[in-house]
Amino acid sequence: MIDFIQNTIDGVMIGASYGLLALGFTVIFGVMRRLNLSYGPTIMIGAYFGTVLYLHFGAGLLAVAAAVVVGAVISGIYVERLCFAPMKAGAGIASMVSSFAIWMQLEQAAVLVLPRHTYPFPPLVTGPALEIGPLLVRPDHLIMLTGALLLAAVVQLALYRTRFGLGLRAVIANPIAANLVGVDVGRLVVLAFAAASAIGGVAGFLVLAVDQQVTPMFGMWATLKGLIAMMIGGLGSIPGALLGGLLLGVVEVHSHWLFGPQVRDLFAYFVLFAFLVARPGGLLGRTIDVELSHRA
Amino acid sequence: MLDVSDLVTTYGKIEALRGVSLHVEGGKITCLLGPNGAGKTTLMMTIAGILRPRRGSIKLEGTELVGLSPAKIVSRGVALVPENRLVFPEMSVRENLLAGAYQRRDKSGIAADMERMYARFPRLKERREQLAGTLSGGEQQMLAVARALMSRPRVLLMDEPSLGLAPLVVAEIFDIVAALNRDGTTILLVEQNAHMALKVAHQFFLMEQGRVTFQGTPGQLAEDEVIQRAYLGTRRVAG
Amino acid sequence: MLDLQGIAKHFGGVRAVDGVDLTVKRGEILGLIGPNGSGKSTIVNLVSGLFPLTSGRILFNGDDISDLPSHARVGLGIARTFQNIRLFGQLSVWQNLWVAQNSRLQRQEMFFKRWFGGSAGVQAEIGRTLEFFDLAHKRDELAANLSFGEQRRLEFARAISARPNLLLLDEPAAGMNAEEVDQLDARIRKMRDEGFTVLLIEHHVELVMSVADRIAVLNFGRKIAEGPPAAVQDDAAVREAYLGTR
Amino acid sequence: MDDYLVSVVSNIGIISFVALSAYLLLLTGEISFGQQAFFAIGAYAAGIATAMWGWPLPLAIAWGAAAGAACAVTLGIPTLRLRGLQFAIATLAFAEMVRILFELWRYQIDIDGEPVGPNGTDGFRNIRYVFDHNIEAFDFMMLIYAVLAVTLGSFMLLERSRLGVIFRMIGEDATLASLQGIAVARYKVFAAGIAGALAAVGGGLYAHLTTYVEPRTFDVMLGVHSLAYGLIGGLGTALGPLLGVVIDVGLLESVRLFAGYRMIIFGGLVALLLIVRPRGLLDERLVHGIGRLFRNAKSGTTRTGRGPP
Repeated sequence: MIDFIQNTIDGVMIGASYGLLALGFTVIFGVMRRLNLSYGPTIMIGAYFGTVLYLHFGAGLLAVAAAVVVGAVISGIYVERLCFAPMKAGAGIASMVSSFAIWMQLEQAAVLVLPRHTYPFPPLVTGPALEIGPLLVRPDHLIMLTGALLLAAVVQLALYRTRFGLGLRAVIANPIAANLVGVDVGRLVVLAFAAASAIGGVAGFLVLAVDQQVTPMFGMWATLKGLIAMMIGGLGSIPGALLGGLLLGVVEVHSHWLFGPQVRDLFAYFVLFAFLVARPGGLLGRTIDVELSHRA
Repeated sequence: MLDVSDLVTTYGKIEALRGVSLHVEGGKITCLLGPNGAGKTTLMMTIAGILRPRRGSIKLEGTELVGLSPAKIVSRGVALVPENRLVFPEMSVRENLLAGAYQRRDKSGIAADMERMYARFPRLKERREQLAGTLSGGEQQMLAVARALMSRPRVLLMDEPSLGLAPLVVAEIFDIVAALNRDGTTILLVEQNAHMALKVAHQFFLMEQGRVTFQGTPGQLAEDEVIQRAYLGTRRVAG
Repeated sequence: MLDLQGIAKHFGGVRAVDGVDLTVKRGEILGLIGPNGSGKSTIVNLVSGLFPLTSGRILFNGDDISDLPSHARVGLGIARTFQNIRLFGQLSVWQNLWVAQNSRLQRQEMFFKRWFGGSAGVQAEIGRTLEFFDLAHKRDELAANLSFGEQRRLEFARAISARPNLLLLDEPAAGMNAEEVDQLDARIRKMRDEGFTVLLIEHHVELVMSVADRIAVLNFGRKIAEGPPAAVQDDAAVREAYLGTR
Repeated sequence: MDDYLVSVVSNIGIISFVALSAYLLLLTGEISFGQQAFFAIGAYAAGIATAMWGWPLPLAIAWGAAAGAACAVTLGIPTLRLRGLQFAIATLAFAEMVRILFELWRYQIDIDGEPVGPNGTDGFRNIRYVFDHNIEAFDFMMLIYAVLAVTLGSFMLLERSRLGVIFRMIGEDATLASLQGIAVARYKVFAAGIAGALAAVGGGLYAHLTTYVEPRTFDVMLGVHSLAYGLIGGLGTALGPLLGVVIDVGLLESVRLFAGYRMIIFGGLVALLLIVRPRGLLDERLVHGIGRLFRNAKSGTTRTGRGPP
């Protein structure tokens, strides 16, 4: 029983980071209705910005965090300009494949800058786990969870309480109507991309500072985890993204504990598959028409 | 006020507007009648900047609007109440109105205008925190009008405000149109409901297959004649 | 031939079609008119099976087809065109017709002929259809490359290729100029002479008045009048529908 | 030909099968991130057949293809009603499950004192059919290309046939296709089955080319690449995905100049290409235009309109 509670707690902690990744995905997806495969790799580029500062210039934790976010935003905008902005309506699949090509590009760029497979990343906090009765909670996990909840709250507030959020929701609801009330849709899409990358940057920083190491594979990992969490939680729903992440985390930790790492991943994909077949809209989302088909 | 001259807009392969010219007088209600597919909605979307014309010009008090983004056109003072209303269904009534004022930065002015809208549309006030998608058709139409007014337009374009509404609600909408005009708003109105439209309009245009085929004042043609020309065909069948 | 019995379609709270009875007799051209939003296109979508009915029944030659999927209705001989042209733009004119042309002739074809190019009979029939619609010279062109008028004709030709018992035309004159409308008028008349049954939805009232045997008028999802063109034209309720309420 | 060239050319041939498999689904309007699963199934099934059951190679490949098709149809029935992104992610989840199951799967028998068969993450080693039968690398390459040629020929026939036209119709507008009397769902499952078989044939050949397979070879990267090949090379003809593979694996692999920068250049080029040609190099319009040139050259300027295009 204690194990079960402990695992659930750990799952929630890890799930928080998945939820964060899904949050950024959801923002891009909601606005564009297109899939950005290089979402993870742009975060990875941000992480490499931070790692270079840390390794070569001895930057502190905050400076590294800022560098990760800035790097993710810059590469995120690069992806938007190259893979999304120039694509006509109906070319959603070209955007997706193009974002995949840029993924390959970003991964190789990272390897050129730092050629070894792994590099150390500065730890969030060092120190023993907190003991709460019979349960153990890692302090960095706690920070990650707090960060995820805070950031989700900030995103939710920004969407529902600011002019930017108002415009964004207008675009999500109906781009033409948004145009008609005076929203500059093109500009807003770039801003949304930048915001999503910033969210991803924070998520990436927290995850890496807990893992204390960075590899070029982080890009693929982030894309996959974010995508799975988003699909489980429901397309286009902010609370759904977070919930999907948490569910994924809990499922993973429990199945890892019971059956080992390989079966953990098997379970994660099975949950995803089962959700897609039985409830394509995910936990909280609805079935949204995604512009991936290639009608001319 | 608003001068459209020789406007040509193509929609894919369809030439939807084949050289449309018309003049909307300031402070008046101008009405556009014609069968489906005549190009009325295309004209409205072109004026609002959603569609780009092949050629021709649209001038608002002498300033060219062609080539401006829809957002710029809104800030110049042209607002469109689109066909089928297109309210933001997942936003509250209040948020829809706020979105209407998206180009404006004067917080106190926006707040004052919100109150004015609530005064004019009491039912919107009652439902201010309700999601727009849950409103009835008539309420959504009022919201769409109010949302457009929030940008303080000099010219209000309305595309078929009576579409799909029950007769009583249609009468209500037209009362609003007339009232807005009395307060000094210039209105260009596209309508199917010719009777209502001719009752409020100061001048009207008939459109057919992308062209203006008639223009005049409501007294000029008998109502029956308008209907005959616009919808039932001029060629009388035998028998 | 086609019997609509109290059919209704509600979208959320909107009653697009609200209890309509309508019969299309074999060999006639029935015109369906009415103000914008009165439910005409919805009826075509219901008959061709794109939406499920909210209530009512659709009988075709006496059989209830209300629950058949759309491809099965095509098999029974119901073909249609679209208000906004829908073609397979990346396929050639010929290919657009070939698959649509799935009727009697092809069912008799041998496997190889059926799947590779069709027999001489099928080829000849497609050729005749193309001639009739003045498209023979565009046979190998991609549909997307055709002009607007040609695309409208191709859509019409494709519907005819299925040799339908019932043809649903959804605003075939939309976007056409006067000359093209006259040609369309002549084609529809010719088809009646060949024995096609047609349900014609059209805003171009001159066209409807000219070709239809009978006309039904819809307003707010309900049928408000039905009869020969001249009677409908003079019907007070019809004028009122177009005029709107006082 | 030197050994390196033979191996690169053989690889191009094998990857082409997965690319064609993804392309076939693209034709019907479906985006699959999971064709690598059938590649894996084909590789394991054919490998087991020759190395453990002693079957001859052609029979083993056919058996692998059948297994791939059966799995693809089984997957297709629940998933093909999903739309766009949901279908794509469902196939991805399926493929990853298949990969992990192969990582967990152990099925070994003793042959000449050595254990042979799938061994979890260590993979399946000693698929020695090619060695045992003294088949030269060059000859095996020719075998790959013979099978590929037959496949391509079938694709060419398909493109001209009613079935190919139906596939493209479904891909362009499934609703409209159903209004031509086409039972869309059935054709989609059928296409998924053929696509599964195709990928599995590639997998069977791959297992015998490399003599061993590891589950991690069949990860998402392979799936997304296979999808991208069709879009890069063009969706107008089955030569499109092949061109995509040749450009990626062939050209960039062999030009050593790009070492270290290959993906930077390739990725950028692909992104730019897709802006200009969102349906790839050999898209429908280009293919149609070329086809017309040929027809005109053959029949002169006055065509009478006989025979299929």
